[in-house]
Amino acid sequence: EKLIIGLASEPTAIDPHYHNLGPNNALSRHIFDRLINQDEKQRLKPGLATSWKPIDDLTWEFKLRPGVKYHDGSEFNADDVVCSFKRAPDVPNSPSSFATYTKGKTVVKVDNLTVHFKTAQPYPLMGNDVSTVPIVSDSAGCNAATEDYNSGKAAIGTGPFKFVSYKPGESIVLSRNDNYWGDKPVWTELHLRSIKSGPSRVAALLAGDVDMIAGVPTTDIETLKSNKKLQLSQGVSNRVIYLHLDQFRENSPFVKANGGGEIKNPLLDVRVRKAISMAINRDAIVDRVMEGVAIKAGQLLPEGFFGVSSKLEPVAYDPKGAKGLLAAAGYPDGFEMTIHSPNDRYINDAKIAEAIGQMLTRIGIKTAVETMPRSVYFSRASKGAKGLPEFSFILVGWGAGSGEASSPLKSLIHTYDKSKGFGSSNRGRYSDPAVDAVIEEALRTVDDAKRQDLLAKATEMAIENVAIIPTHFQVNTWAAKKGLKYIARTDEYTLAIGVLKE
Amino acid sequence: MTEVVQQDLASERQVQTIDSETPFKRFVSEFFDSKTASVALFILLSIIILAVIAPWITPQDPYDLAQVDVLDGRQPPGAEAFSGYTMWLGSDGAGRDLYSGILYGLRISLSVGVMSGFIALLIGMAVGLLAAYAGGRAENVIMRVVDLQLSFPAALVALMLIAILGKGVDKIILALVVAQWAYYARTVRASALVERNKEYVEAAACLGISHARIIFRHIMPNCLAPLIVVGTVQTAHAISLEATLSFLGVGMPQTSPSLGVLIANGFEYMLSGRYWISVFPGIALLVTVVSINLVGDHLRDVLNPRISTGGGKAK
Amino acid sequence: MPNTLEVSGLKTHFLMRAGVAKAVDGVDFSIAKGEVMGLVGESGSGKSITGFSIIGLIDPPGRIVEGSIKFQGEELVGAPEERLRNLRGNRIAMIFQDPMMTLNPVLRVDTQMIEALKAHQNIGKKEAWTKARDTLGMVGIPAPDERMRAYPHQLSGGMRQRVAIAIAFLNEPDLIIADEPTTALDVTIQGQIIHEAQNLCRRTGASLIWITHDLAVVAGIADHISVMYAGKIVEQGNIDDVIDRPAHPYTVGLLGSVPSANNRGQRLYQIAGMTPNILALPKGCSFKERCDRRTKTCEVSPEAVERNHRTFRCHHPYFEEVEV
Amino acid sequence: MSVFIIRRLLQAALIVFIMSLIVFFGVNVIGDPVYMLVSPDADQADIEKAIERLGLNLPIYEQYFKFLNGAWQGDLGDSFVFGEPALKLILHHMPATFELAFTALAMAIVIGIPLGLYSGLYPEQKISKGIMAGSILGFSLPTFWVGLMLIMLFAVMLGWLPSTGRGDTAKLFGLQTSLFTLDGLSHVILPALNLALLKISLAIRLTRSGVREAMGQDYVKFARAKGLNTSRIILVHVMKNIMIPVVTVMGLEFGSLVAFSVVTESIFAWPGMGKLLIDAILQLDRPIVVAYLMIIVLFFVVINLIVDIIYSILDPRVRLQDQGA
Amino acid sequence: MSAPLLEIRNVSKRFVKKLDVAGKIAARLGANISEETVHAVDNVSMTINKGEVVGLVGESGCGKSTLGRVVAGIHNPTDGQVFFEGQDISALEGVRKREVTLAVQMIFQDPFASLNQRMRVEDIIGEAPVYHGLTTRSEKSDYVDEIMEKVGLDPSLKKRYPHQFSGGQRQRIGIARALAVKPRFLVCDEAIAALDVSIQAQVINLFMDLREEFDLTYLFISHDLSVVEHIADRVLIMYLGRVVESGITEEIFDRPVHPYTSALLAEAPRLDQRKREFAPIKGEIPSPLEPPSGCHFHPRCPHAIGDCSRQAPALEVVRRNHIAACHLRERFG
Ligand SMILES: Nc1ncnc2c1ncn2[C@@H]1O[C@H](COP(=O)(O)OP(=O)(O)OP(=O)(O)O)[C@@H](O)[C@H]1O
Ligand SMILES: Nc1ncnc2c1ncn2[C@@H]1O[C@H](COP(=O)(O)OP(=O)(O)OP(=O)(O)O)[C@@H](O)[C@H]1O
Ligand SMILES: [Mg+2]
Ligand SMILES: [Mg+2]
Repeated sequence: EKLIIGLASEPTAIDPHYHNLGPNNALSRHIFDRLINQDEKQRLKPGLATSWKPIDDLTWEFKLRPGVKYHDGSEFNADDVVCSFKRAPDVPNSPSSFATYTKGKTVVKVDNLTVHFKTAQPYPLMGNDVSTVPIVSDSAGCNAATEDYNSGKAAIGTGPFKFVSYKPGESIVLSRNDNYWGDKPVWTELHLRSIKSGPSRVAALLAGDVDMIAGVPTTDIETLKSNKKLQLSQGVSNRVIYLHLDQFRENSPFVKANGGGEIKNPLLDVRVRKAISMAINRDAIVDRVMEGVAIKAGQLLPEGFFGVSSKLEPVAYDPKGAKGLLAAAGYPDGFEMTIHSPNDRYINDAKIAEAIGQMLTRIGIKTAVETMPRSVYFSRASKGAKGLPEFSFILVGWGAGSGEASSPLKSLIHTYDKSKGFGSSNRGRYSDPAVDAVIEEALRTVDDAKRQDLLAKATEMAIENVAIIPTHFQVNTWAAKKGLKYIARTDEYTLAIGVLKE
Repeated sequence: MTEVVQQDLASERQVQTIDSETPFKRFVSEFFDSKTASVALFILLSIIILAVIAPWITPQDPYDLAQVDVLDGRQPPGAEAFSGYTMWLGSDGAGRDLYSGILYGLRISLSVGVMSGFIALLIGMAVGLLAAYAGGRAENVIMRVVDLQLSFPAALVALMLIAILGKGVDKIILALVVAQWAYYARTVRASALVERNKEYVEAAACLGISHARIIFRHIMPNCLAPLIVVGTVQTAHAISLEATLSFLGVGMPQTSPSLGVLIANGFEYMLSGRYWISVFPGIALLVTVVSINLVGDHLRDVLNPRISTGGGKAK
Repeated sequence: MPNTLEVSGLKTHFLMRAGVAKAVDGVDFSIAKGEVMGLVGESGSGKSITGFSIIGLIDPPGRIVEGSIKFQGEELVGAPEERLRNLRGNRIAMIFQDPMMTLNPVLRVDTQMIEALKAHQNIGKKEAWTKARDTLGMVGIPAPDERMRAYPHQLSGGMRQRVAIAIAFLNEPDLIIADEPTTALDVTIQGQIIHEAQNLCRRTGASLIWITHDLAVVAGIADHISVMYAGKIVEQGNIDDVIDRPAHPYTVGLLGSVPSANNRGQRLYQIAGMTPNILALPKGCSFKERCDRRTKTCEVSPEAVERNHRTFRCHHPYFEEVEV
Repeated sequence: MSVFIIRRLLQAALIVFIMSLIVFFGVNVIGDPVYMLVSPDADQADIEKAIERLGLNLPIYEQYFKFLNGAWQGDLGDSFVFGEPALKLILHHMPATFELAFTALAMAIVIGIPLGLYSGLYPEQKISKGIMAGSILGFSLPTFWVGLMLIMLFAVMLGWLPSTGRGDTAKLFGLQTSLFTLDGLSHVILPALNLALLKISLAIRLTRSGVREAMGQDYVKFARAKGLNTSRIILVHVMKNIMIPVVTVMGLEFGSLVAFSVVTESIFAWPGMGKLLIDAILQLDRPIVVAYLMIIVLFFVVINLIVDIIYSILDPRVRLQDQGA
Repeated sequence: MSAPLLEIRNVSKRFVKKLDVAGKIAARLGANISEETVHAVDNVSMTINKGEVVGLVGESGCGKSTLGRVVAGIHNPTDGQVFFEGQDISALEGVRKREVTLAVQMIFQDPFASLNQRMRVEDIIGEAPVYHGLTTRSEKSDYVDEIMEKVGLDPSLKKRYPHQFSGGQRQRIGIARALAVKPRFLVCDEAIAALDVSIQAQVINLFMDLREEFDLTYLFISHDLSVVEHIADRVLIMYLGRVVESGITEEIFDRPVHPYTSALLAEAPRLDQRKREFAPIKGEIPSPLEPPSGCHFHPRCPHAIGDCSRQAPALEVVRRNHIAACHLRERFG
């Protein structure tokens, strides 16, 4: 049976190690397996490994699944794992490698069905990291170039689908792997088409050209819901949309006194940050801008994820209180500020920025809104003219790829530290040694319960200090023909295995 | 070209009417001969006036974030806003009153179109006149540059430029100027070449009049007619182009939307039944562009029936 | 046998926004077989429109409003278009002024000739080609085979006009209307063209209307002359009569205006004023404002009078004084 | 002729060189692609490695020289995003765009010329006025807006034609084209129509003004004086003259069709060069942008050349021969 | 003897169409292309005395206008010199240069193209005098009135634009424009060719009147022999860039020597010749790009002998006030 899916973004290669990017990772999950799979809630489930456990402080042992066959008939074994972990971080020309997950780990083959992962320090997130690296075949894939994958020559995995054809920009055709070791997919033939323009994607579904689409624009959800021929699936994602504030410059480039003069950066004052958070009407954002399809955020990950604090609630909308705080901080008449935001990255990103601009202007912080394509935005936001983040107040999002709270804590909250690789996306340069210490301790703690507490504690401390201002969690929507049901995933991936017939 | 000139002679020789009107009066009376063009001009003028007085006739300043409330968002036509006024054309996703938004958007769209057209016209005219008058190597170099520019579609040039320059009215205008000046230059050069070879230029030279004066006082006024036509068409084109760029996400900023941005934003709502967000600005754009084109079309007939042929390889 | 052409009371008007342009306003003349008539007049006097009226090529806003044109006894005014088309280029042919413009620039000479033959004769392509080539030879074009394959722009002005003449003569018409065919050419070429046209007319017995503003040219070739002014023929008659003993003050003026050896260094006779605007002609005689013989009677439009072998429209003709 | 070709080639070389300079440095100004390409999980060291891998750590002029060196050997660099040679990617997307542009051009000619002819011959008729009004609309409507309307009407509401994408392709002369399969044709109609709209208007206007001018020419009058019937006058005398501007202008417009397909392709999810370009611009995939522009320049030069040659064939007055004025 | 008002010595004017880079490359690669040179005027000398009217006659393209432009200073000669009152004009500077520029004015053929459509008559006529300080801005109006009256135009029409005038009136405006800078020498390039017969007479008369009133000298270019015969004191006949015959008018018209002159005279239609047989000379004027060798006229000449195709005849005196360039001048002279 044939299934045609309209994707919102286009995979850029068949090579699973080439570009560590959402759409590519989603695609590679069809053809390739990982040692550990993430389920729809990003919980770790056995994949090509049947079990994994730390055998000492520095070694994890993985038992491999016996009897798994590649699409070309060859057998899966420990050699494939070793060579895959060698290839993944080092594909030529790759703009975004898997080194993030493989570094610091040595993979040792013990026997045909056992491998050891060794690290220099205790490493609790071994499972999460390993779950991101696709396994390719030693014989067909490890020495192949990206082009060989795209042409199909090397596109040989153990996954539920087999490669049929790839026309860049147009479509990817896969067929069912009838020898799959796990649950076999319902679909014998799978077409993945990318239709970037939201309305066009919806139109394609309405016209019956595709069976299912990902990334339903929020504006259309209401109408599609009332359409009898369609069925929607929704689920909260691991992505939090938040505001980063300049907390390291005495004079912030985009914060000005009323009338445009220089002032000492008010964002350094925690009362001002709190006021901003209180001025944001999260309900309005969710209801009006997101058309109800989002969840108010009070911390880094939505409920149910590992490392989430049960104590934190979204900050309540309180413009009066906000004004009071501003006055207390010495800004009774507010100041001027620019919010920068991408306009093609997150769901309704520019509109949210505009709404926030409106809300802040109302409590006296006259906020200009500047949106730009992500191509311009990210390099300026991360590294402006002087190698420092250029903006003062930005809207960004963070999806926790590992599915637990250390990911945002380490990248967004921890002090920017190039040598240790911490705070790489800390574009406000928030820095609190106390929080840093808790995060680092969590990252050394292999015990799950203890780690959960440490992560929650770090989150609470950061939110208390208004290191960042979370606004909401994205909710993703898929729409399909009646009779099809998609199991919504927190990682935002669109996977054909998740499409079920009712 | 010479044929055209000969024809001019032939046709003019027959019109031996000695009327006492000035060329301008004659032009005006001929222009208003066409009902469609008169109506179009009337509409266009009304649009311009509305755009100019927008701040005094709109309930909201859609560019002032303090006046725009997301809670007013996506209201259908006729709904009442929180601040009490009626949004006759509804509101967009950010809570902008569309009536106000359209009039303000018109201001931007028109000024982008007119400004870019005007600057491009000035540049193009100077370059074209210079090329035609100087001749020889200078002309060759200039015209190669013009060719280079023309060999790229305006849309592509503008797209690339804005990607490089970033957003903002000034940048859009700059991009549109770069995309358009060559059209003017070519037009001016073509007519200046014809004019330069006319005997009145020789007469002026014979009378010892300086080159600059010959170029600007004698040749230039005679090249204006086709320029005006190209100017109207290009202005309409610039307005459309700005809308298209906005659609592609590289146009005007989100918070000071031009018509194009309004349409592009509303575009997302097309399938959701909230037609007004995109349709009303769309109609405004359409009416503006159509009436400019109608006026330009008729100007073409009145000012110079022959440049419309696009003769030879002209576009 | 009827005259080849009899035109009487012909009025061709252009109805325009600014008024009615009476381009041709009551023209009568006739041409016998083999006769050459010169039609002279200044620019805008209606010569060309007379020619186009005869051949039936008046386009809106112009219209023949009155009068009759009898070609070999057949009435052409009001005749069905198909009939006119049959006559055009077949029995009546026309040659235009500007040889640059009359030939289609993108079609080869042979195409343009053969189509003229095929439009009127059931004739094979080969035969048509041969005939076309022979006709080219007849108008004095050297190496006609080669010229057949040429495009108009590859020919000089004189050559082009010869081709146009050849096309006009292809179907051996009975009447040829030549509308200033030599005005744009040099004297030596003009001589050549007149020479060819004269020869061919004589050979085929065709009648010829030669339209020009150059009296000297008409003097050289015509049997008859008609002088047009503001849409009317003000004087017509035998060539010698009219040129040697003009009756109408306008004719007198025209003849006096021509510079020549006889009046070297002297002031020329000059007609006062300028050629009139046919949209705003004065009442009565349209020449009266430029005429130094005008009297009260000129307020009434003069009828055509026939006297002394000629017809004229004037209340005060010159020859009366001379003769009386 | 040879002068002509040489002149064009010289021009092309110059333009390509200048373009490469502008684009190379221009794109560099926009921003650093790495920050958009890297996974958010990447830390500072990973980012630096990626920069190095893409060769972006070198000073920009060195990058440019490297690029020139490669370009000289036909290597325009590898796409940052796709990791494959930019040239290969563009060539891969080219047939789709060309087939779209061709279809649009054909539509413009097949629809535009007859309509223009009619309205030029009978300018006073109601139908002609309607045609002219339509052509003004065609000029004025923004392409993207029309595109969505077409989808709404023909795909969503009527369900007659598919909304997006390219249909089945078949091989012809070694090229994949969708013009010879039923499914492919049904896919190409809407986007091509969308793209053609402007050009139809243009064809109408060109033809009309050409007809109007030609009809007033002496050679038409002379043709009538020869006693030719109306159809021959129109089809041979008038049409042949009009074809000169129409064909040349339409030929040149083919270039702008290709360029304008950017908009249409993104609406109809048409897998062509335009979409590739706009994505590349949005992702700062500099090798693709540079390669695209260079190929387009080349393509324009070729089109210009072809148009000139056609022009000289159609109009015997223009000769591209080396000798003679 | 005082110097003639104007003298030109061995003046040549060539128009060269140069090859561009592409052309040069193609030529290198063996394409059959080269620069094209038009010898528009080829080694012409003449003198014009004060008060004289010199007629210049020849067929289209023979270089009449080019010569006229050289004289008027619009073109610089490729070779040779132009003297005004004995001074080489190329060597003049400053005030004197302007004086000479203004002293030689030109009247053009086309009464439409020669007037700037966008200027009022007043400005057309008054621009140069104001520009050169011959009058002031405030007195311009009177100045223009005066000149308009001189050329027979109603000064009350001075606010009008050229298109509101008839051809003859326009030509008068052109003449007024030239007269406004008080010239002493007028080059009239086919100045009456585009006018109707009755208007031609008016303008010719005007020229003759002005000549007397302002003591003007004319170079009168025309292809119409009867006009030249009527107005000129001396005549130059040109053929393909060269002067083939020149002399006082009666001489040339009554006793032409050069076969080309004879042919021209024979072809010119005259009122007193009725129903004549035209027996034209054969052929057409050759392309100035590749003029025939020797005597340019030899391919069309009914009397051509062997020498004619080999050697260009020089201008030699035939009689007093009459020179011709023909190998056979003895026979015809
Ligand atoms: N299509 C037309 N529309 C309006 N008026 C016209 C038209 N054609 C000719 N006329 C008018 O008819 C009059 C006679 O024109 P016609 O062409 O017959 O003059 P002509 O004697 O041939 O002049 P010429 O010597 O310039 O050729 C002119 O005054 C002209 O203005
Ligand atoms: N600016 C120019 N560039 C190139 N060639 C020119 C130029 N001006 C004139 N010529 C050429 O010089 C030759 C003489 O031209 P000129 O205008 O002097 O002839 P003419 O005798 O005035 O002809 P006509 O009687 O047609 O006015 C012609 O062959 C012409 O093509
Ligand atoms: Mg006529
Ligand atoms: Mg001349």
